Amino acid sequence: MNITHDPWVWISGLLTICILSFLYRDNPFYKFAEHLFVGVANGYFLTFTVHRVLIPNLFSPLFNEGRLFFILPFMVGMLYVMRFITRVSWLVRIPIAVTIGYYTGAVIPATVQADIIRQIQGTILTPSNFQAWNAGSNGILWSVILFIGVVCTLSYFYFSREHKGVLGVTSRIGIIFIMIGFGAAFGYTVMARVSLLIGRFQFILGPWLGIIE
Amino acid sequence: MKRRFPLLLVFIFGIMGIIPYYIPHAAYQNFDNGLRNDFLRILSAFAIILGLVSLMRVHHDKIKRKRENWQFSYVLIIGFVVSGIIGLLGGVEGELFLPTRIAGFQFDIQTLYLNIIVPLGSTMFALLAFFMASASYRAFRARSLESSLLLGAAFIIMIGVLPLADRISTHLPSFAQWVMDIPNVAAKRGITFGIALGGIATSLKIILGIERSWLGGKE
Amino acid sequence: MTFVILAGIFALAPPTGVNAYDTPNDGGGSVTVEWQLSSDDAIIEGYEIYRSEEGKDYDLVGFIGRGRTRYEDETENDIAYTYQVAALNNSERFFSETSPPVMSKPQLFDRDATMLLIGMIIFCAIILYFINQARRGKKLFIRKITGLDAVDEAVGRATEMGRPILYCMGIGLVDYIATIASFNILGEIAKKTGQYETPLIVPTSDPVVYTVAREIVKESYATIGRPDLFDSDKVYFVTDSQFAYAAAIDGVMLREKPAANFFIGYFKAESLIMAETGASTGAIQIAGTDQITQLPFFVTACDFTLIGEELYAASAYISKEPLLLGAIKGEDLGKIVILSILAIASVIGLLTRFPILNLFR
Amino acid sequence: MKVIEYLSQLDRRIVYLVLAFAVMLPLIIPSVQRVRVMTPVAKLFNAVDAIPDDRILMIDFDYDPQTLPEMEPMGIALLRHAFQKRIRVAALSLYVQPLGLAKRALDQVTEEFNQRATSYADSVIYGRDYVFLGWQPPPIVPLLGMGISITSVYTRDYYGYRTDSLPMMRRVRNFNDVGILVSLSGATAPLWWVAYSQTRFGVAVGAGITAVSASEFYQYYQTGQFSGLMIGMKGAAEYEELVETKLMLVDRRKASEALGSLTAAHLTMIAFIIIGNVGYFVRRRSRKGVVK
Repeated sequence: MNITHDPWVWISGLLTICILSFLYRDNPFYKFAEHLFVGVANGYFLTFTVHRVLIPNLFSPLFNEGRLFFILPFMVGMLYVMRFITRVSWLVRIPIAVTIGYYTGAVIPATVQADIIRQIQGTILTPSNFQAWNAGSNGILWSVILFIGVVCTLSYFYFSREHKGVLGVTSRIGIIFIMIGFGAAFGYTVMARVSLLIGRFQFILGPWLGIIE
Repeated sequence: MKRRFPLLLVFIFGIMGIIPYYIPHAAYQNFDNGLRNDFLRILSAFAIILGLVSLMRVHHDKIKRKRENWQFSYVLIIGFVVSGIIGLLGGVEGELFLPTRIAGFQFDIQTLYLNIIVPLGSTMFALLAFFMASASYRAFRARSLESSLLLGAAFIIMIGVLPLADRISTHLPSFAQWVMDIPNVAAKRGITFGIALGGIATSLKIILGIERSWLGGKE
Repeated sequence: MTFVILAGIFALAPPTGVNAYDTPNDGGGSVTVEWQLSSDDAIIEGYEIYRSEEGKDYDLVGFIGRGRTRYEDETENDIAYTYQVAALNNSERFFSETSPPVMSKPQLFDRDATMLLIGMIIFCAIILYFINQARRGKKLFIRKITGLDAVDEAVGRATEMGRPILYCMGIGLVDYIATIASFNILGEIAKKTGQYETPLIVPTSDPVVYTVAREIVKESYATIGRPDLFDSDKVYFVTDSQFAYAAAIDGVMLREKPAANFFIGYFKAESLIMAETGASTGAIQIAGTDQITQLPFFVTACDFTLIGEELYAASAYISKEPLLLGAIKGEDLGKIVILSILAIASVIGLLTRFPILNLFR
Repeated sequence: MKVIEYLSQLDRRIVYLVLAFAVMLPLIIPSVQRVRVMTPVAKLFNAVDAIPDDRILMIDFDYDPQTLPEMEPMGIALLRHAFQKRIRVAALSLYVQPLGLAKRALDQVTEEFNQRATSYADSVIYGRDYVFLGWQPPPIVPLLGMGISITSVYTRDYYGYRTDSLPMMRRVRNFNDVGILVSLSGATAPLWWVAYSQTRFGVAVGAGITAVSASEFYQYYQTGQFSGLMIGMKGAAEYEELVETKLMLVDRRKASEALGSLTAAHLTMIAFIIIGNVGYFVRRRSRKGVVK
């Protein structure tokens, strides 16, 4: 049990306990730790934004290399500051429009390709998809179950007709697939949350208290 | 003017976001790359700086008005200012002029990161294991066919993932893998189609100026 | 070339069938060189690529390991190049014949992206058609979402027991789709609770969301002719910290003992903390979110859950707002198009030799 | 009946203590856990292993302290695999918070290799064997920009050097020079690499993800959009197993060490759910009994 003498490890340990104290109930130690986290995390954010984004990609091209083109992005960027001047605060919409516009445009083809076209490709009943499971003849059965599952799940989220008759049956099957999917997500989420706790105990028992090496 | 010009901009840049997928010509690709690297990047950096400024204003305001928990806003602002100075004047690697080591005690930005941000961030989420345990015990009930199916599939995965599963039966891990590969993919793919179509609808409404909530404000 | 003949005694086989062509669907400036492996591929180090510019002599432009049959060479556009590929074995080279001359050119349209363009046009057209229908006031039918019956039942039960209702909108910001959908449902519940004077508690985790929620509750009470019911300390901003907000909601559940809890909006990991305490107080719980990772917990801890799109459909059904209805109808038709593509492509894929999957590359 | 009554009314803090012990004991008394490697991890390992020598492995370190215990072992196992096979590595992040952890993983593994190295040739040199490109916002800049020119996106690397001055970057221009990009993320970053970079430039993408979002990623693995998948601490342990058995590289395996605790914790969770449900059904039947 050789407890560490490194002051920083002690600071980490005490901050860990401050957060764990929330288990008892919300208390000043937890609030202190949480606000410190937001403060230091944003200090870190500011450091890299200035040193690795603004200086190398705006200030040095503009001021050291004298490339006057960069006055344009500099000016449009400064429009964000107008938000604090009520009379011209609408100017902040210009940089926002440019950012939202380009991103919203780039999302559409990306979504159509990755979330629709390729997903359709993975569901089509065809011999090469059967072999893709490399489970021999079972591959046909797996592909058919997958096909039915996708069709029924889609029918569950169909809102233009009452869920009666055929649509009633398919949406009943659909909800079964959805629940199995949620169960799988639930099982894996338990694993994820528990792993985080194991990681914290590996720190407390290891580097801090020296119980395990 | 205050609304029409931004809506025109969002339309133009929306189209400019779509085109590069279809025009591989080097001239246009370099223009598109330049637009992102020299324009969007700098706007994003400014937005980050402004976001930090307004966060500090919110907490400064909270202190002035003595709202609930205002004392902890001091912790936040001091934490931000001290780590900001150490980072800006000390440099990413402690290479700038501000000394970041006094008699063996180092406090450059990376040390602050490893010993303040890491323990706080990871413990915050380690709490969830405890909440998961008490929720499993007090709230997760097989109250209907649906939730029973859900809990059943969860058990298969939770056991199938463990090395222990091999000892129970060699088929258990592959059955857990099967549950992930077939029924889970079918369900999540069906849901993804819906979300993808919803995403396209939202994007179109923004680009064509039908959805204007991002403009904010009345006039 | 002379030393190749001297080494004829144990000469290795050069690569064969060398071909060079402008790399398709690119911005120009690139030629693809292809060849068949040399029959001694296993023992050579790799292949050297030689290029001659308009008849001048050859110089080395690239090297690639053995077993590889393709190399993309960086070139200037509109200059004629010819290529030779040499098998390299500890500083001995065995040259192939020269390839036909080739020039690299940029292409204006990427043919690989044709299906992507068609797909994008189809789905955008469908959605725009319905949004226009909705904006022109055409009547659009959506079925009643089963979740909304559960809402009525929960409000009724709370009224019977004379206990308040808790409405929690999660930690989303005002422009999140799930938060916007939750505003519509809040308005509907406020109208219902107003009729029976059942108290409605709405703690929020964002100042802007708070201001909008307050207006909605005030407006709902006004539309049912009971503006006096609005009580400003029932709709309030708590904190924007994720876990502190969940702890505060737990406090409300344990102190006020609401008969029905609603968790409708944007939720992350904190959903677990609130759903658990709510379940332990025995209240009816109804949840609704589009955050897939949180849905499993809501399904097992709550009596009814609106899953993903059902939340959007419920808010459209209630608000009858044309744009929401238009989008949902458009997405429904989009689903039918996807289903029919799946059916037709599967029929082709099963019954014919046509490589249907290449269409969806 | 008394036992079930008592068992189903335990106070929340007792539940916390039971879980805490279930996790701590296997850490203090470690037991060797045999790890069986499943296909998604094997495919990722083979995809990284097959990177030709004229291409590099690009690692997107996008996990932050919140998912550190699941993801850091993945990053370390990947780096050990690459350096052992002399595959050159370019590291980057789409967000700023993961930077400190990416640096920690890179420093740890280069230290491990340089301690064992006997000459300049087989040690791991910055600029020659790996580069750390750092972070550039917004994510769409690296996602699409690296298809045209990596050095135009990352003009300066994490340490502030000009990237076009680094020896390794002279022969690495864009995604065509990347064998596979493995994105280690606690959120949706891998999906962006598939939706934007793979759609536009066809780069091969692998993913290491937190188990929370595992179920949403399998559909992209089934279509082959992901060349391989590591899921949570178990996926990390599987990759560690392959690095040890396939590359004969024996080092500390943090994820595998935790499997004992993972087993104990999962069994505890299942017990809680069962006890909770038994208590629920017993109470419900007794309440019905009273009504009748």
